[in-house]
Order: sequence, then structure tokens, then C-alpha cells
Amino acid sequence: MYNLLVGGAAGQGVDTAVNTLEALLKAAGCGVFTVRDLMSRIRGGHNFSLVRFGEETPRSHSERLDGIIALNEETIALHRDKLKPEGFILCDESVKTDDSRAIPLKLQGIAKLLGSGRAAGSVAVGAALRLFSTPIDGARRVFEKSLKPGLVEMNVKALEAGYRAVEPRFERVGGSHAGEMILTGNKALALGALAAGLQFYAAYPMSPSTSILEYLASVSLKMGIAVEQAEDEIAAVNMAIGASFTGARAMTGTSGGGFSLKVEALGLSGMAEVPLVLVDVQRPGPVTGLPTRTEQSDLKFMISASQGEFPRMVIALRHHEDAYRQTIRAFNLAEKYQIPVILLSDQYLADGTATMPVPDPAKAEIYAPEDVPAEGGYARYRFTESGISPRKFPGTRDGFVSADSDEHDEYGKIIEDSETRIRMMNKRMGKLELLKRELEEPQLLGDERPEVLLIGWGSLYGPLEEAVRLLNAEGKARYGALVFGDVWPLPDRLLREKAAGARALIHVEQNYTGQLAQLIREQTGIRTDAGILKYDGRQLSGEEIVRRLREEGY
Amino acid sequence: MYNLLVGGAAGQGVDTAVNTLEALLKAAGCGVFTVRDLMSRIRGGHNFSLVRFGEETPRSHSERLDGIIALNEETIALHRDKLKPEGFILCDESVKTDDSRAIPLKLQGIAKLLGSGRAAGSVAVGAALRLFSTPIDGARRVFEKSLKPGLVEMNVKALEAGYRAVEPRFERVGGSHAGEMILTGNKALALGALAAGLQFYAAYPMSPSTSILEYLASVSLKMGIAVEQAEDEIAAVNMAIGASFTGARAMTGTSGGGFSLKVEALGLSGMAEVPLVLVDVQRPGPVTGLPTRTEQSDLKFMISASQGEFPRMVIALRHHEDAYRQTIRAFNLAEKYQIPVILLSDQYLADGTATMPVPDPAKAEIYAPEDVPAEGGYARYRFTESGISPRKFPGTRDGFVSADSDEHDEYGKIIEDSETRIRMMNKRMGKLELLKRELEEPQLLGDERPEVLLIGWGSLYGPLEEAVRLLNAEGKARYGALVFGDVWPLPDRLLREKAAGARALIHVEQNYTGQLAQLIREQTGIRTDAGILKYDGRQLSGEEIVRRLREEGY
Amino acid sequence: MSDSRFETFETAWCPGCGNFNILDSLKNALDELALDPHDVLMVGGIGQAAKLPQYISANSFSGLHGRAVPPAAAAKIVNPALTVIINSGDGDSYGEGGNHFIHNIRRNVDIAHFIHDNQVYGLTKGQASPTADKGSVTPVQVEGSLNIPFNPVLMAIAAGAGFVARGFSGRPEHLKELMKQAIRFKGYALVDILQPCVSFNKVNTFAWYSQRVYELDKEYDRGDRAAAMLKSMEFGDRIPIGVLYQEEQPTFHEQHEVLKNGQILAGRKNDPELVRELMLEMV
Amino acid sequence: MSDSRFETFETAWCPGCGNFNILDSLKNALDELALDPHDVLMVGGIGQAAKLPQYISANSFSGLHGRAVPPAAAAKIVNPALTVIINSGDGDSYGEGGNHFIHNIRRNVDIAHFIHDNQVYGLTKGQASPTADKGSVTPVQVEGSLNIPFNPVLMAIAAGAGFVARGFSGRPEHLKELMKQAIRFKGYALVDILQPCVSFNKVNTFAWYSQRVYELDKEYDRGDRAAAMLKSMEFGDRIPIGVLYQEEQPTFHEQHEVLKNGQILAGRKNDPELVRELMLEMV
Ligand SMILES: Cc1ncc(C[n+]2csc(CCOP(=O)(O)OP(=O)(O)O)c2C)c(N)n1
Ligand SMILES: Cc1ncc(C[n+]2csc(CCOP(=O)(O)OP(=O)(O)O)c2C)c(N)n1
Ligand code: SF4
Ligand code: SF4
Ligand SMILES: [Mg+2]
Ligand SMILES: [Mg+2]
Repeated sequence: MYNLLVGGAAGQGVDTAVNTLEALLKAAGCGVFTVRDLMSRIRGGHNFSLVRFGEETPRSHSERLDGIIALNEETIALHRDKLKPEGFILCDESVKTDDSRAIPLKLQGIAKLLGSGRAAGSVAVGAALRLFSTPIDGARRVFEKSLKPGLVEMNVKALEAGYRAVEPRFERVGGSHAGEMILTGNKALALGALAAGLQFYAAYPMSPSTSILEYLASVSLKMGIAVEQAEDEIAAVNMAIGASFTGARAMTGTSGGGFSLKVEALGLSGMAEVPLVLVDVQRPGPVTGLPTRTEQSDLKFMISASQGEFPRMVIALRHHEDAYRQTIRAFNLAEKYQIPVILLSDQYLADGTATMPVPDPAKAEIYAPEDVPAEGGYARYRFTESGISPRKFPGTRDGFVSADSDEHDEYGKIIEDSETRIRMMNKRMGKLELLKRELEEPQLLGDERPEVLLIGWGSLYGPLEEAVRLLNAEGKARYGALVFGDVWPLPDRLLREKAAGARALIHVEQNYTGQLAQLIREQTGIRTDAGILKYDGRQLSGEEIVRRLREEGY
Repeated sequence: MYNLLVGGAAGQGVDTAVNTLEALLKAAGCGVFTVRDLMSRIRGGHNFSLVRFGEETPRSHSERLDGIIALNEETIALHRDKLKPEGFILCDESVKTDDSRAIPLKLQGIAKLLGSGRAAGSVAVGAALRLFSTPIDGARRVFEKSLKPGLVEMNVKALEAGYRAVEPRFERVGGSHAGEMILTGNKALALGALAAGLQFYAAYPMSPSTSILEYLASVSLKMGIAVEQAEDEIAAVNMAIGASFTGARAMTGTSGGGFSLKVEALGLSGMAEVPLVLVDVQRPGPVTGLPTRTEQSDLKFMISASQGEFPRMVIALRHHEDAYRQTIRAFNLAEKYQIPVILLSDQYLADGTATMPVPDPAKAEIYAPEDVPAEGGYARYRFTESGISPRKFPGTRDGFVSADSDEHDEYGKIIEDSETRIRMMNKRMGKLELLKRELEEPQLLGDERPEVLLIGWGSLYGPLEEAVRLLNAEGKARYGALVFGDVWPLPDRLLREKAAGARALIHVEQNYTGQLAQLIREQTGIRTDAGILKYDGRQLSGEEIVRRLREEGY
Repeated sequence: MSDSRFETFETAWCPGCGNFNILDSLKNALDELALDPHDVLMVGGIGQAAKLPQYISANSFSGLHGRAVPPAAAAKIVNPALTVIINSGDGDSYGEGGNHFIHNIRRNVDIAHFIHDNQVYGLTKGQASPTADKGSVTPVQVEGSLNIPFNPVLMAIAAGAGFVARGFSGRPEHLKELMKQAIRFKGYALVDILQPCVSFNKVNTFAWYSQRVYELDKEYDRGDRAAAMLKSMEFGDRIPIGVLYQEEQPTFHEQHEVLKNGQILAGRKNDPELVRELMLEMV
Repeated sequence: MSDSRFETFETAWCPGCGNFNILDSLKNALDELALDPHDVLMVGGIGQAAKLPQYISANSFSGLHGRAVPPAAAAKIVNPALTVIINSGDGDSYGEGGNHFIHNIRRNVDIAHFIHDNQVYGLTKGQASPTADKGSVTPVQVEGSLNIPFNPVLMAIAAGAGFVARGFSGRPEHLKELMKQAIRFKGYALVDILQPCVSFNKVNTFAWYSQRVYELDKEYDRGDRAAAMLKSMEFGDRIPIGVLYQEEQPTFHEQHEVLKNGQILAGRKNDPELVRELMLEMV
């Protein structure tokens, strides 16, 4: 596996260069994984991406760089300390650096000769690929997909010029990923939603969730669905509830601040028993925080948001394939139990790209309730043996369909009596018990019988996978990691089992307070022995987990 | 202690009758406690109040009635089963009932003779007071305070007529409460706020919090403060924050639904370090739920509301005196630590009235920070040894004052670097540790070394006090109750101590999931053995707690 | 009307409340439009007015305070075969829900929005609503409301609404006709309904309104936006009722590339082949 | 101006952005008004425009997206000695913050509200804002925006604002004068500022606006509300800039029984004797 950093100012073409790189690496068979480190601004500042590639698709970034593509001087200054001794720095010849690893090229010169300095990135990408002994055959096709027709030829030439400018240095890696997709976590989630039958998406722009809205909008005409930018997040969630009530599979997405505004309507979905999928793409808080960076600090908020008590499910997304699969599952669980299901993602996963096999959307199982005939007049909130009231939609001739935010009777009419209240509460809360049968245990990574058990959730999957691999390779002890996807209700079978056998339990989280560890203590009584926490908006790498574990003495 | 129920349709004068009763009982020296059972409508339906009085001020209602004032027939049907065998039912002679305890009177007849059927309630009140051997000397003064001048005479006469219509039946009770206040929990809270220096209150009407807004508005001119009805709850909380930032002690209040809308700004208070007191008067959820009834189901919501992590404090109000005292404390803690402090009340306390000694507002301690000179230019978010940055207000000549919802540096300017982020997070979260030194342990009721320890919070104080009294009177075991006021951060010294000595721990809560019990498990690892829960919108009485404890076998 | 297809139920309103006539007018309007109750979706927020959807036999959505419009618009978006009608209060629609009011006018989904305008928050016992007159004294506005009253019809026209009317609960026949027109109108249609609250508004009573309202006559040109704005500013000794402004403009559905051909999203599934094509674009 | 009392700082805006001129105009306006920076409170929400308060040496409050107005109004309420100015975006002020926009006009607290109107959500990379033209194509409005554009000046006049102006970032001197008038105006004052976003709005550019804007001249009667509404509807080939409407009306403070005498609530304590009196009323 190799690690390449591409850095420059916002607007300098870091993204274009990375896209080209990714596409050509994939075309050469590599599994690719990229994380994006962005500043909250449109131009200027310093942005960089870490592109990692190898035979298998990596699931996390690494701190040890094999190469740097520096579109400006700052990039070298900021990142050279992570470059391996044998690594390289591709930069324009004008850049002043005393680093012996630098390979100054006429990036600008070549690009300008070809017509525009904007092609400089392509020159660098060509050179980098040559250094990694990777062919660039598919270049034209790649540019045809990503660029305006007029720019294709120039960039192909720039890429080729870069390719010719250096000699191969690293052994070629590759695999069988050429036929896979390459996509961000947000797109994987969006595809899952479409496969699950999404008909209505409403949202208000907010980093890092906006690309779900934008992607769905861009395909809405093809798919024949409605994608609506709402006037605010409150409208977005209430629209999604209205759409779902009327019979369309509906979703709404945002980040923490927008979710805060959806809290009341979250309860409406629970009370009115209207299925709803909500996405929270986490970023560092509180409030505006660090808008374009990553964190896992909304867990407890998701579990207890909104006044009163009602059943809900919270699923943390671990990686790209998980995002696709869990989104489909979220729609089915929301519909089956008529509850809100929250998908908890974060910037690391949402903006990060990875290669991933093309799933078969026709095989996506779509929950379809039996059409129960209305006995004696349809009652939306009928007390049934199963605990679930059959759903119908406005327009049915079987009766009238209602939704009510007040406490209500079976027909959805306001009540205040104690008996009906208790029955309705029991009916709703009973669904939490039913949900428990649907829970997926966390994924166990590393050793089957770990002595040291790491516990994490969501997008730390990749870094934890890497960490236990590195740790077990050392062979000093048996390390394992449990990475939770379902976080509420909390599955506890595997945790109890593995915790019982481990000598140390360590939670690893991207937050200050160790929220999963707290939840585990509340739900199971199990205490962790130490925690590795990070809350500066940058994701832990596998290497950092290992390092800090050592510091903690495990 | 006696228990009297006054019932009728909304708009029939239940409230007026109760106010008169309360005032005259207090004038006679009684301690009085009234709970209100209201329907969410303006006219019609069935409303009733339970008036309890005795030598000491009761802190909870009782289910065993000594008398009923029935302003309509329905009242008898609904409540007669709770009437003691020796109890009475005062009703109009037109009411048909076969209950031998009924004392039919010409309530309407006398009232109409005096000028208006609306005085019927006063006739009944007069009769009831006579039955309890309570004098009615202060009647005129009472009516002069509560009625339009034209109605005073009529009601005095009505009361006297009722008084003459029956003979004393119960032994007089009384005490030394004549000089005390009688007020609702919401008013006690509002007085606390005023004593603490409240200058700005913004809110949007919502039951059962509206009377805070209305009371403060009614005294705003006298006090010279600003009370603003905002266009929505989001505006209310953001106005309160703006006012506090500018240097006024500020508060905002609502119920759960409104709080849901304030969640984002709660985080702003935490991030921008702007002191804020927020009131959540709980009612049964989810969402609209049962708008005029009671519940304790927002606890976990309050503790984890808003994205990201920041310090906050949550204080549950237990009774009227507590409401006054804790509100003052909330303002001081909010200001000292520059954090949001949430006061968690509920309908039972908010709408319930009680007698309470007049506190001395001049003795209310008001936290006043030292005026630290700005060294080298004022920095709002200065890193200091104490962990607290000196506050100044816009307009100071010492420098510029800023507030920022983005992560920021000492001067409040947006930053994105890792180092500053970490220092700022540590600075803010460090305040949670400082807060722990301020915590008040829960109040221990009953036995000092309980074998069976009940655990509750907030307004269950009264019912729990009654329950342990009843239980200990039986003498079968030693019972105690710990009633939490400070719930976040959670004080745990007394709990650990008493839990260690008890053979059984039982949580008693007005919710479905046992939220305090969960929190205790999360924070201390201590598990309860059973729970007594109620979520039908009606408060547990001491008697019901005892009964259900027996059912659970304790 | 004895052969009505719509039943109404017992309410929790105060005797004498202006809401009763509104319910009657609505029932009659729906009958005269010969709508099948099963195709009608009544939407409300929270408040006295917002309880109306609970009191008539049709589908109903009783959501959150201030949030009646977004679910109503979405319901219509996913199933245009439904007749979607909102009945809600002035506090709900213009106060808490003000942002949705403005922006759904801009969205122009084909729904009818009937606002029971009693100038108070009825259910919470009488505080000033946005339409309260300056100086109104309430338990919160103890010295009288200071705010410039919200003029819903003027605001709606300014925001671009295509159908803007004012009705009066004391003129139920006239109101019924307005409701019919609003329901028939293609696009967002607003009827602000003057509704006396007998419990909390002792100023703007039936009598007060009856002395002031007058019906716009045939001469009035409802197509002139500038004139309509002027007319909308008339609110005092004389208060015009009727359709203040009407001008068809493309609805949300008519302009929407997906929906313009009558696509019904409710109950629909996606074609996996199309999803596969999207995936292949990422290869 | 070299002897300015206001410093400005390095920004995170794109080179060529319309925001720079706005910052300059503001700085010059504040200087010419001879304000002490310590008495100025700059308030913003979240967005590119909303970063402005961070870029000038004054007190600043950078709150939540869409929520600039409520804290600004409250700050002025509790300390009327401050000059309170909001700089924020069109998405922030009219989209997320639409309800506060409407209702704070009604409240008429003496603050100035400067809205950088670039017709897009800049910071989130170019989606349509409420003021976007019909048909604007963006990453979300892929088939072009369907919504009726929000007309801020018309809406403000309809809502009852006493000072409503439109400026253009490409006419900084003119803009500066508008800002000065707005700040001096007693009551809520709105200046909607046409602000080209060079990164995301490729239609409404400096050139596009320069060809269209014209300054209202002396003849124009800014006191005629009906005419002002008509004028506000002019937005196309010709776009008027200047003060569209101005009419003093009682401010919040002037009407408020507590505040009208200059009461400053900031830093104030309550008299315990008064609290005691309230308590005794309950005895
Ligand atoms: C989020 C939220 N805030 C406040 C309330 C309390 N509330 C219920 S009804 C109402 C006002 C209703 O006024 P309006 O919409 O004018 O209806 P009316 O009762 O006058 O018909 C309020 C403020 C609520 N239910 N939810
Ligand atoms: C509650 C919330 N929703 C969404 C966002 C994301 N957001 C940040 S800035 C912005 C739009 C800014 O647009 P505008 O106000 O027009 O300012 P501009 O950047 O164009 O100057 C949005 C949607 C947020 N920060 N908070
Ligand atoms: S309070 Fe007013 S609006 Fe509500 S039902 Fe009674 S009269 Fe009607
Ligand atoms: S994105 Fe647009 S508004 Fe924002 S700084 Fe760049 S040019 Fe200006
Ligand atoms: Mg109303
Ligand atoms: Mg903008």
C-alpha cells in the first residue's frame, strides 16, 4: 500500500488532481481510499487529500507518506515531516526547498505551454503515477468524464508530459478493482437510499451533508424522484414526514446544527408513527465548530433528542459498503416499525472516497408489509397483537388515515384519559423490544479471543482495523476490536462475550467524553479501562491508535 | 391534614373557588398545597383541583379525600370512589346522586338570589370551610384582591350563606402559615429569577411554562425589566443569549417542544460561553403529548441536547422553596462558569400552589466576578489559570468583546488549527470538573440508614416524602429516599454511601424508561433493583408509591 | 345539507367561538365541490384552529405547532391526486410558522391554506398573535402590544401568492364561496379568516367585525397586483373581504421536471436498473 | 482613510468577491459617523457575508446560521448606547432566518441590517438562496430554481419597515451613504446589498449589475409607501438602488414603558425591596 498526499490552496485544483489520480489508480486495478482535509473557505487556505492505494481497498489513511504532490510551497512545509526517507515531493521548479526528496518539475511551464496553468496538476499526477509504475492508459476516458470537452486534450498531454518526466521508482501495486465504483461515503449512502426506494428527499445545505442533497438532485430526473431544498431544516424534516405519511419513502439529511433544528420533528415521527430516515453527518461541535472537519460527538444527542420517550434506532456508518447496506436497512426498519431511524455518519466517511464493488440493486430487499384489510373501519393506530398498526395512506377507500402529535386513540383523535395514554405508550415503546430482535452485533476485527479489546464505532472502523493488524503483527498480545454499527438500541451479546475474555477494554472515539463507553456502561454495566480520544477534527489513524495504546501501556 | 377536591367543567369557576379556599385556609394558619388537573381546552371538559391543608405545608397530594366540592354531576361520578366513608360531597341540590355522603345545597339558588349564578362556587367554599371548622374572617380582603370591586360584596355574602348552611364536622387544623405566601411553582421560580437580578426574559407561550412569561410580564414595569414574547422559541433563546452577552441577566423558558427548538442555541451558550438560564417545564411527550399534564421524561434529553460537547448544568426543581432557591443558584452558576444552566420543572410543580415563608430577597447572594483588568488587550476567551476567562461587555473601553459559534482563538476569531481547538475544548470541558465542586447532594428523606432506598428527582420530592413517612410509620423496615435536585453533573457521594447500606434500591420516576436510574448506572455503575414508573400524565401520590412498592414486594 | 359526504364531530371549542362557522363553511364547500372525503387531506398545526382537521371526516395530519405547511406541501408533492387543505391558527401560521408561510408561497404547491385569524393565541389563553392590533392588552402584552401588526394578505401578495383572500367567520356563505375558489385554484391559495375568539379577544368581536367588513364587489379587479396591495392595507373602519388578488402562475408541479407529467411518488418503487446505471457511472 | 478608528483584518473571502467593497463601505461609513469602535456591536449569522463582523475592529457576535437578528435586537434592547449592526447573507437573513426578518421589522428595534445579497449560499458552495432568479441552475437546482424569487425590499416594506434601501457592492460610495443613513435611522433599517459572488454566481456579476442598476434621484418620494412597493417590484433590466422607503415610526424603545426613559438593563441589578413587595402581594 502506498500513501500519497496532494496539497494546495483551495481553488488550486487539489480536487481535480485527486480525482484523476483515483480514477487512474483504479483503472490500474488498485483499491483506493482518499480522505479530504478541507478548510471552511472557498479559495485560499490549505487543503490536502491523502490518497492511499494497494491491492486491497484501504479503509483508512496513514501518516507515513510515500509521496507528496505539492501544488504550493506551504504543502511541503506542512507535511514533509510525514514523508518517508525514500519518499518524493513533486513540485514546481519555482518552489524553493532544500528537501533532498524534492523532484522539481516544470509543472507550470509544461501546463502553460499546453495552454493553461490549470493543467499543472495533471502534469504532477502523470509524474506521480510513473513513480509508482502505474500505467496511464485510461487517461483520456477519465478526463472525458470529468472535464469539459475543450480541456480534455490539454490535460491528457499534460499527464503524459509528467509521465515522461520521471522514471519509475516504486514497485507497481494493483489488484482487481478496475471494475469497481469509486465514490464518497455520502454517495454510497445516497445510492443505498435509491436502491431502497427513496422517493422524496428534503434538506437544507450544510457541510458535510450537502453532497447527499446535491447528488440526489443531480439524479432526480433520471430516477423520477423529488429532491427539495427546503427553506430551513425544520421545513425539511416536516416535509419528509409529510411525504412519508402520504406513502413515499422519505429521507432528510444534515449535520449536527441542522439536526438540532429537527429534534422536535424527530419526536413527531416517533409519536405519529411515521417512518423516517434521518441522516446526521457529524462534524466537530459545539454549534458551528469546525464545519469541514470530522468528529463523533453526536451519539448521545441522537439517542435522547426530543422531549418525551419514543422508540428510535440509531445506526452508525462504518465504511462505504456499510453506508450503502445500512441505508437500505434503515429504510426497511423505519417502515417495518414505523419509527425514525437515524444514520450517523461523519465527515471522514462522508467526504472520503473509496473503491467498492458494484452491488446489485435488484437484490436489495425492500420490506413490504402485508396489506391487512381494515376490519371494521380503518384505524391508523389500531392495537394489534404484533404491536404494529397496519399502515395505509391517504387516498385509500378503506377509511381515513390520520397522524397526530397529541396523544391519541386508535383513530388518531386527541385523548387525555389515563388508560388510552398508557396503552398507546406501551404500544409505541414496545417497538423498542421488537427492534432488539433486529439488531446486528458489532463487527469483531483482529483476534477472535482478544486479550486487549478495542471498542469503537462508525468510521473508526478503518483506523481500528489497521490498528489491530499492526498490533497483532507485533505478536506481543492478542488484540481485537469491536466496531459498532447499531448503537441504539445497543446490541450487547458479542460485547459481553468478548469483554469477559479480555484483560483490558479500551474505547477509541473521536470525541472528548467517550460517548460510546458511557452508553455501554449505562446499558451493560461494562466499564472500559482506558480511552483513546481525539477531538481536534482530524481522524485517528491506525498508527496513532497503536502509538497511543503503547503510551497507555497496553 | 385534610384533602378536598374541587371539580367542574373548564370555565365553571373551579379556579376561583380554589383560590378563595386557599386564601382563607392560609388566613386561618393552614399550610396549603394544591395540585391542578386540567384539560387542554378553554371551556368544558373536566378540571379538578386537589386542595390539601394542615398544620405543615403538604408537599404532595393525597388520593384519600375528606370532601368534594362538585360544581357539576360528573365530578361526583369521577371522584366519589376516593372519598373516605366519613367524607362529604357538596353539590347543588339539583344534582342527582344516591351517595349518602352528599350534602345538597342551594348553591345556584343562593347565588342567583345574590345576583349571579357565578357565585355558586363561593357558597360551596363557605360551606366547606365551615365543615372543616375554619373561620372565614378574611373573606372580604381575599375577594378584594381577586375580584372586580362590583363582585366582592356578592361573593362575601355567598360565602357567608354557605358557611351558615352547614355545621362543623371536622376538627380544625391550623398552623402558623397565615403570614406566608401562597404561590405556584412557576411563580416561585420567577421570584427567584427576579431576586437573582433577572433583567431580560424572552419566551414563546407554551403550557405549562406560560405563566412564568405572564407573571414576569405583569411585574416588568414595576421591576423595570424587559419581558419579550418572541416570534418563536428559536428567537426567544437567541434573544436571551444576545441580552446576556451584552450584560443583562437573562432567562428563557418553555416546555419540551419549545426546548427542542432551542437545542441549537443551547450549544451556542456553551460554545460562546454566554451565561444562560433555560427553563424546561416538562409535560408528557412525545411532541404535543398531553399538553396540560405532568411527566418527567426530558431528563436525558436535557443532558445531551445539541451537537458536540460542552459543559452545562441541569437542576431539577423539587418543590416551591427549592424552585426559588435553585433559580437564584442557577443564575449564579451560569454566570460564574459562563455556561447554560437548565432548570427542569414539571406541570405538577409549575401549576401547583403551596404556602411558603417569605424569603428575604436582600439575602439572595448574587455572584459578582472580580473585575480583572485586561492585561495586554482584552481577550474574551483568554486562557487563564482558573479556567475561566474574565467577562466584559460590549461598550467597555478595555477592548473588544466577541462571541463566536465557530471554534475560535482567545480573541474570538475563527480558527481551524488542531492546537487551538484542543486547548479551547479543554478549557470549556474543564469547567465540568469545576462544576463538580459546586454540586449539591440529593436530599435524604426518611431513615438515615435505609434498608430500602427510594431514588427520585424533581417534583416527586413531595410524594416520596409522604411515601417514606407512611412506610416508616408501619415500622416493617427502614425506608429512605434520595431526591435529586442537581442531576447533571450527577453528585454521587451520598448515593454511594446510602446505596452501600441498603438492601434494595428502587427508582421512582414519572416516565417510562427510568431515566434517572439509567443515568445513575452510567455515572456510578449502581443498579437499581426495581422501578416504580408512571407515565399517564398524573403524578404518583405517596400512597400509590407505597401500594406499588408493596406489589413489588419491598 | 343532509346528504353530506362529510361528517363533523364534537369539538373542544368554546360555545360561541368563531371556529364553528368555519367548520360549517368548509364542510359545505367540500360538499359543493363534490369531493370524496377519502381524497381530502386536512392538515393542521397546533392550536384551537388547528384542531379542525380532527373534527371532520377526512384524512388528517395534526403535526407540530407552526409546521402545518411543510408536510401539507410534501403530501401534495408526492400525491397530487389528493386535495390538501390546511386549517390552522394565526399564531401557528404567521408566528411560529412564518418562515414556511413565506417560502411556501414561493414554492407554489397547489394547496389551500385557511387561517383562523383571531389575533390571539387561543389555546395558550390569549397572548397577542402576530396579527394583534397595536395596543392590544393581554396577559403578556400588559402595556399593550408594541409590534406593528402583521398584515397577512399584504405579505402574501408581496411574497408572490397567486390567490389571496380574506373571509369572515360571521359571513359563512361568503366564506364557503371563498373556500371553494381557493380549493379550486391551481397553486398556493390563502384565505385569512377573521375569527372572533369569544374567550380571549374582547375587542375584535363578531359585532366589531360585522360593523366593518364589506364584500369586494364585481368592479374590483382582482388581477391588479399593485391595486391589491393597496386594498390589502385597508384594515380599520372598513375591512374588505373577498378575493383580494388572483393571478394564475405556474405551479410547483407544472414546472417540476419529474412531476409535471402526473408522476405519483406515493407507493412507488425505484427501478433497480436505473440505480445500477448510476452505479456504473461511478466505475 | 488613514486615520480610521476601525481596523480591518485579513479575510477568507475569494479574490474579487463583492464582499470586500461592502467591508470598505462599512468601515468608511462608521468612520464618517465618528463612531467609537467600542460602542459598535457587529452581529452576524453564519456564511461568507456573516464573517464580516470578524474582519473589523469592533465588538462582535457571530452566532448561529439564520439567527443574527434576535441577539442583535436583544443586545440593543438591553444596552441602547450601543450601535448595533448586522452584516449577514441572504440565505442567512431571508432563508433560515426568514421568520426573524419579518417579525423584527414588526418589533422595530433600532438596529441596522445589512444583507449581502449574492443570490446563492456562498459558504456551502453555491445553492440557490431565496433571492435566486427563477431558472437559476445550481448544484441542487439542477433544472433551474422553480421558486418565485424572494423580494426583500418589497417584503420589508409590506412588513412595515421604516427604512428600506438597496445598495450595490459595485457602488461603494453610494453604499456607504446608504449605510450611514441606515445606521442613523431610528428603528429597524434594512439595506439589501447586491453582492456579486465570483465563485458561484456566474450570472449576476459586477458587469450584469452595473448595466442595470440606477440610483434613485432626488425626485423620488421615499415617503410614499404604495409607490415604494411598486418601485420595489422593479428588478430586471433596470434595478433601482437607494432608499426605497423611509418613514419614521415609534421604535421599540420609544414605546416600551420600561425602556423609553433610557433604562440600560446591562449590568443592572434588581432592588430587593421591590422583589419583597411582589412577595408580599402573595401573602
Ligand atoms: C413548539 C411549540 N411551541 C408552543 C406551543 C404552544 N402552543 C400551542 S397552541 C399555541 C398558539 C395557538 O395560537 P393560534 O395558532 O393562533 O391558534 P388558536 O388557538 O388561536 O386558534 C401555542 C403557542 C406548542 N404546542 N409547540
Ligand atoms: C443550522 C445551520 N444550517 C445550515 C448551515 C450551513 N450553512 C452555513 S453558511 C450557509 C449559507 C450561507 O448563505 P448566505 O447566508 O447567503 O451567505 P453567503 O455565504 O452567501 O455570504 C449554510 C446553509 C449552518 N451552519 N447551520
Ligand atoms: S379560546 Fe377562543 S378560539 Fe379557542 S375555542 Fe375558545 S373562543 Fe374559540
Ligand atoms: S464564495 Fe462567493 S460570496 Fe463567498 S467569498 Fe467567494 S466570491 Fe465571495
Ligand atoms: Mg389564533
Ligand atoms: Mg448568500
